Amino acid sequence: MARIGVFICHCGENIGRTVDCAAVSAAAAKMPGVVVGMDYKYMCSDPGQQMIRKAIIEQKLTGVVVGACSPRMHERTFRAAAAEAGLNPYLLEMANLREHCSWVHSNQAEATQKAIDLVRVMVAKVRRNRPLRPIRVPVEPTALVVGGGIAGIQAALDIAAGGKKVVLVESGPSIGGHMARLSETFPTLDCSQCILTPRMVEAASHPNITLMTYSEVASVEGFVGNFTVTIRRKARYVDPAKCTGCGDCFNKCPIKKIPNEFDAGLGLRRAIYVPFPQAVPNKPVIDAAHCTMLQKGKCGLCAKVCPRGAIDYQDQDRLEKVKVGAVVLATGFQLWDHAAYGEYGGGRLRDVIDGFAFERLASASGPTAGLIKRPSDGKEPKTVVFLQCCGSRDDKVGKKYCSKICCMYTAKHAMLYRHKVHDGRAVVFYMDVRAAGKGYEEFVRRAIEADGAEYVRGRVSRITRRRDGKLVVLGADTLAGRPVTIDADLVVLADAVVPRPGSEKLAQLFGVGYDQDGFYSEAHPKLRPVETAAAGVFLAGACQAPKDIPETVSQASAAAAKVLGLFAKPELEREPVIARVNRTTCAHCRACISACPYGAAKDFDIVDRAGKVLRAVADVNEGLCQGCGTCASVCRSHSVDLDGFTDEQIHAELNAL
Amino acid sequence: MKTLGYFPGCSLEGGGIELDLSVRAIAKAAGVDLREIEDWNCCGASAAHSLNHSLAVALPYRVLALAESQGLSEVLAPCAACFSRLKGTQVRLARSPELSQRMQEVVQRPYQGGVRILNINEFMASLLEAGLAQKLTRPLGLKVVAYYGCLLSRGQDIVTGDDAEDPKGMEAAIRAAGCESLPWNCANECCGGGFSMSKTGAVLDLSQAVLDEARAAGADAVVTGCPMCHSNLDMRQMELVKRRRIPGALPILYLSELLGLAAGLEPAALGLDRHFIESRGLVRGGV
Amino acid sequence: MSGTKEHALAKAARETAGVVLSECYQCGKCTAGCPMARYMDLSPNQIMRLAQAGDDAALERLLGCEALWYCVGCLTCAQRCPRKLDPAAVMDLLREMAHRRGKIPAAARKVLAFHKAFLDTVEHGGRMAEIPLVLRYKMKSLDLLGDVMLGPVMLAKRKLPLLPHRIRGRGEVRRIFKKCREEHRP
Amino acid sequence: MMKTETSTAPAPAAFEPRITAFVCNWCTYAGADLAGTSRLQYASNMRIIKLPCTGRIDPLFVLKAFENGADAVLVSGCHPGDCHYTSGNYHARRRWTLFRKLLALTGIGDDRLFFSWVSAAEGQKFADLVNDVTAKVRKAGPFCAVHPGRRAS
Amino acid sequence: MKALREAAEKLLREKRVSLVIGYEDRKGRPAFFAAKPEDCGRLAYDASCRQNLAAYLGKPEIRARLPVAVVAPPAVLRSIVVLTAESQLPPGQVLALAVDGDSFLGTFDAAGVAELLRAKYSTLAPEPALLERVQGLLQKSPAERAAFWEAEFSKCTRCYACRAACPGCYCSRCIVEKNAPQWISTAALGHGNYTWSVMRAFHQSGRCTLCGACEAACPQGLPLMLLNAVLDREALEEFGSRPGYDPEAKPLIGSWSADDDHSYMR
Repeated sequence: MARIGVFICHCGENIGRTVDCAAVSAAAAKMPGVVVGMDYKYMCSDPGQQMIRKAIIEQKLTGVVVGACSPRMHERTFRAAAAEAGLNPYLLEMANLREHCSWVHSNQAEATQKAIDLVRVMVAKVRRNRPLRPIRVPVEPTALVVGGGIAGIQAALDIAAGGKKVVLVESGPSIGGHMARLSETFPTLDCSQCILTPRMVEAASHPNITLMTYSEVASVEGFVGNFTVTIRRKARYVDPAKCTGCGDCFNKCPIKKIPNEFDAGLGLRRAIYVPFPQAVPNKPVIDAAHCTMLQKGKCGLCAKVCPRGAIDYQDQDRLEKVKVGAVVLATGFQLWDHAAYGEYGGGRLRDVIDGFAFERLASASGPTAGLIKRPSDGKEPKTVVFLQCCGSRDDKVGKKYCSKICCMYTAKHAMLYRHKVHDGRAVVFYMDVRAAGKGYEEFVRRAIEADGAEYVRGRVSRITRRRDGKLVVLGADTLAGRPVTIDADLVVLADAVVPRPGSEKLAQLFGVGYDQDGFYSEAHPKLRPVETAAAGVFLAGACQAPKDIPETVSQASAAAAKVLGLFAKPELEREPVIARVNRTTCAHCRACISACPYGAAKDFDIVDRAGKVLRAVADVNEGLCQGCGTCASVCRSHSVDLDGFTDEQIHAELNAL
Repeated sequence: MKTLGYFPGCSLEGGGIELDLSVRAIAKAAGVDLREIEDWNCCGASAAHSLNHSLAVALPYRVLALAESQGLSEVLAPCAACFSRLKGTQVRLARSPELSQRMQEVVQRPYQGGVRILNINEFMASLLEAGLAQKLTRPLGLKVVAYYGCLLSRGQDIVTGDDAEDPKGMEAAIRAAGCESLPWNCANECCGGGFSMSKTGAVLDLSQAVLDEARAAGADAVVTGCPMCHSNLDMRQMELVKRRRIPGALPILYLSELLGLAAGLEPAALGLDRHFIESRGLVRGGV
Repeated sequence: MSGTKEHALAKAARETAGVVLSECYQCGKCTAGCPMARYMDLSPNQIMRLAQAGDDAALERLLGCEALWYCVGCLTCAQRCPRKLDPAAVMDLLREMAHRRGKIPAAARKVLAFHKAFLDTVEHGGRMAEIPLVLRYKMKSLDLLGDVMLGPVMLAKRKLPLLPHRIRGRGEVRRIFKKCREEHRP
Repeated sequence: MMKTETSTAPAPAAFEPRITAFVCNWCTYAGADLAGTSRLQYASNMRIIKLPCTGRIDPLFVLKAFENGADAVLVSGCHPGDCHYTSGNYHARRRWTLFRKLLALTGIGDDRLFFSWVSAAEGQKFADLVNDVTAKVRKAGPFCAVHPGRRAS
Repeated sequence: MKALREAAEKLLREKRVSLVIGYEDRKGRPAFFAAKPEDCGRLAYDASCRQNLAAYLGKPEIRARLPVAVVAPPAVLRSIVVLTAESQLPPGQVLALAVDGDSFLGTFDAAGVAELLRAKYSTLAPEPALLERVQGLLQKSPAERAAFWEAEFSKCTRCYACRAACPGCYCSRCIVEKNAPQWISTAALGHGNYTWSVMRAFHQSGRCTLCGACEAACPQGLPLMLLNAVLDREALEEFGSRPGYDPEAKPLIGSWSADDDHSYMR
């Protein structure tokens, strides 16, 4: 005999303002099987939870429905409370009276009626709930970190320092990421490489870290605690075991005029190359697309000059499987391509560059050795115009969001330029200066007051190149209410921060959600900012949203802490939402086996005592099943059912409507 | 012979008559029968638009309704302003059944939305596709700049199939006429539009900027498809020359004139003799 | 729209110009690209800002400014607005309001005179024709000396028909004018 | 009590459709949560049945909803490529492509049976969807009383 | 006819099968089970044979007597392939005595059946008249369609002859027999009848060979083939599904492609 308790939360005014909570609990009390109906101001508070616990014990409840906020918010809270009172936590369900009702409706009668319906549905469901036990699975205490920028490096170092193994996968030939490309960093103007390169070396030499550069995630199987990840080790054509990094090969390579990606195309590299002098590992790779030996079988010079015989033109991509218990995604960002702005030259004007290009111009190790020279003619620009919000805050052409880092790096650029070109003009077009951060506002003021950057509030409508080589920048000074025209020598666009290409595909491999712009979705915007909806997969850095270095490093350390927390226990518990097969009625049509996304449904032979196969049926592997229920819905005889969302429960819910 | 509806618009009966002459001539050469909408009225231009938004829709509505009732499913509006008004009205009517209903009451004529409006660039491109290219037997060998101005480059859902920031709709026709289209920065800049009389100073400033850039690009002539642009660049250029604000005169041609010349038609038949800035000298062996 | 207050101008802008004023974030790109901005007493972004404010003082400044009359209709602002707004459409709306109110700044009267002369000509004959237009314009603007030489030159260039065309349906056109004017009575 | 103009009670004679929605836990349910946290207002006619994934939804559930008096049914889950379970929504999509044609043949058409992708980020889309579906069903009227798939009242 | 009888007799005589399932040479051409070589003289086949004998292959009584042979016109051949793809026929345990019109085409195992179908029947298409009936119904208003089915389904007596006749209905416990929960009412009334027939048809999507046995078996003459045909057409047009040709085919419901249509999704 069911003895259900229904507890309606007012959530302060949040539910109570629109839903007549007393009426809902009174109506619930009359529903079949319900023995208690109560309402309270804050059900999630300690006294609220105590009400539930008390009722469970005193009324010998066999099931509980809490009508409150979204179960995504507090289901865990209430289930834990139920468990404390001795009720199996899976005998508690929540009716979503806040997000799905009081917050979205304003008519009290309608909202109250809907709330009663939602509660009735859950009462009907919970009457059919069965006690479930969490599934325990062993944890493989090795972490995979995807992305070798500062986020990935920091996460890997912190996990390694915690005594756990890490596999650090980076798609490029070297770790270091974008931070290695920066000249100085705001707001302290530290030399970026000076603070980064020791970390790179440490990551490469740490006994707990296995570095896999020039590698990508190819496929993912398994689940939290037990992922099997296949890594594609891209052909380097240079055997890193033999290579000493002497550099003879790339000094001799005759293919010299390849724009260097690291220098934003401003410098050149060879077909066999290390992307930058401080690269880790400091061992070259061959860019197969440009190598004449690999393309046409002609040349072979690098093999000839290599004193160690490390060059291997027959090298091929290899697949390598790693078993890991947790994953940190740290794939970072790239700059949006401003070619979409036809009015800014559509990417065709050589002296209209992006922020990274300016970083490389300003960097002492860059293609101009730190001298500001414009790309078209190598002359020192005397007027540089910086445009903020280029592609950011513009969902017509670019992105709706604020890219967060541009205000600060633009101020830094203006400052660096004025330090290097004393008679130069730095003009910054901005919409707002967002300098919320320790020492940030002071930094911007310094750029304006001490270094003479000219800040003009307004966007730019058009950039054209005049025949004398000047870039005519048509802007506005909205504070003065007038158009402003500036003849510039160089224009730097603060292009929007966007996720790396391929990040959506990677998210799909790991079952991680992403937003409309392709940034990875955290499990909760406030309370679970480094976790994802996929258990065991964590986020670090700009793959989640635009971030500057301090924020990225903080999140990377947080992700590492999460990983270490997960690894602290030898086993972990999973939600017991899994499918089960009724072997008596299964006709073994194999539709579920075909449908299962996890390979959890498989053939099973029913044998007699002598081991003779009597009949084949389908079966579900508890460890692999993630509980989507696709198998159950393709089963024509309904011989497969899903715990937590059983046929009986759904049937009862529908009948309650 | 293909038949196409024709809306010359008021300018083409007056200051922009060369556009009318040359469009009719080139259509004839290409074997297209232009059927003028009977009893058409003014589209209202920027005046209606400036003072009365209902009128700005109602006047083009009458034209569209007339065209439809006369069985014209496609109508050429060579004047860029007329094109923009007619097509803009068409787009708004298609979007709002409510507006259609209201306009039907105001104008007292039905319109089902079945008229497609072509601008001069689209018209020329279609002629070239239909075989006009073979008839262009006199390559002109000129260096020109293509001047789209505002209404042949911009207007959401009005100018379609071209890039507002880097318009290309005239390029094919200019090449077909044996001319080189030079890159320049003013293809879609404004000449001052309808302020020729009421704010002449602004028109002179803006037109001068366009002419300066055209000259700097090394152009022999500016090619346009808009009678307003033509009038500002051609007629007002006299004043700029007179005041020595520009070093010399630069011929302004309609796109249809350029193609007419390349087809070997008489300059006078195309209206070249009616320009303020002498342009007949552009044709080899011309006057 | 629930929960937000909308003033009368914002409502009108949304309904007749299709512009939700609150969406303007004052980036100034309209001003930056406006070919006429340098002749204006209020820049396009300031017009948008005052329209957002929408109070009596703001309205007073808006309806009395010259800038409204200097929009050339080039569509650049709408083309490039990152919020997909149409500042020119807001100016159209304000201009109609200013016209109805009748207090037009002196510097803008020539523009208004031209528009009126144009529409009078069309209302009269169904089409615009330069000679009647110019005559009407000169009467309205009292700009009697401007461009006096252009007429004869245009005639010489055979650009002006001596007898302007008057369409058969001009009664119909006049009725359209009448109805549209009625709609615009405040 | 916050009152707005939109909250006036419906006229007594107005038909208020009953709409049953089957949504997945990860995308559409979360999208509906986002609509809530964003305080977007929408029609109150829909009742959501939460399932882990659209892949769990058997066509029988839809028929049962109609049988029990729903005037319309909505099925909504993650966008293609976004499924928390990688492909449950793809399975569902194929199923609905066929099933909707079968139902159309029996007189249950596009004004009764709705499908959508609503991601966890699309609170606005969810709210618009509910309003749109409700408006369409309101226009379509009560689910044909003689329809063989409905329980005789 | 003679060739068919001889081939059947040979199979039984050589003990390659324990049973031949065929049609009996008497009025109505009922199913006939020849267990002895001498029974084979009673076998017959012609166009009036409407039953799909593959339906017997799912019955436990027949499965207990494998290997068996079955007289198989093209639709039955396709059913054999469907059952093979769904792991219902143990390899080598079912032979087909393929017939078409009045000719006997030979004895085939499952692989041979698939080959024969590909070679000789790759262009099998639904009868145009059937598609016209579907089209005709679709041209009516939704209310008219509902009324049409209301009238039809009200005749259903829930005898389940449709299920018994269908080779695809081999479940040992049909969904309609599941009672916890009872999704489909077993009372021979409106909504239960509707749900039953609609779900029965849906359960055949991607598997039905349009053999027509269900409709032929219905004592009340319900137009069940309309339901099957609309699904068959959709499955073909949207997913290129042609059931009964590929013995390794994945189930249509239970597989997917990223390119599947979803233009109807909002």
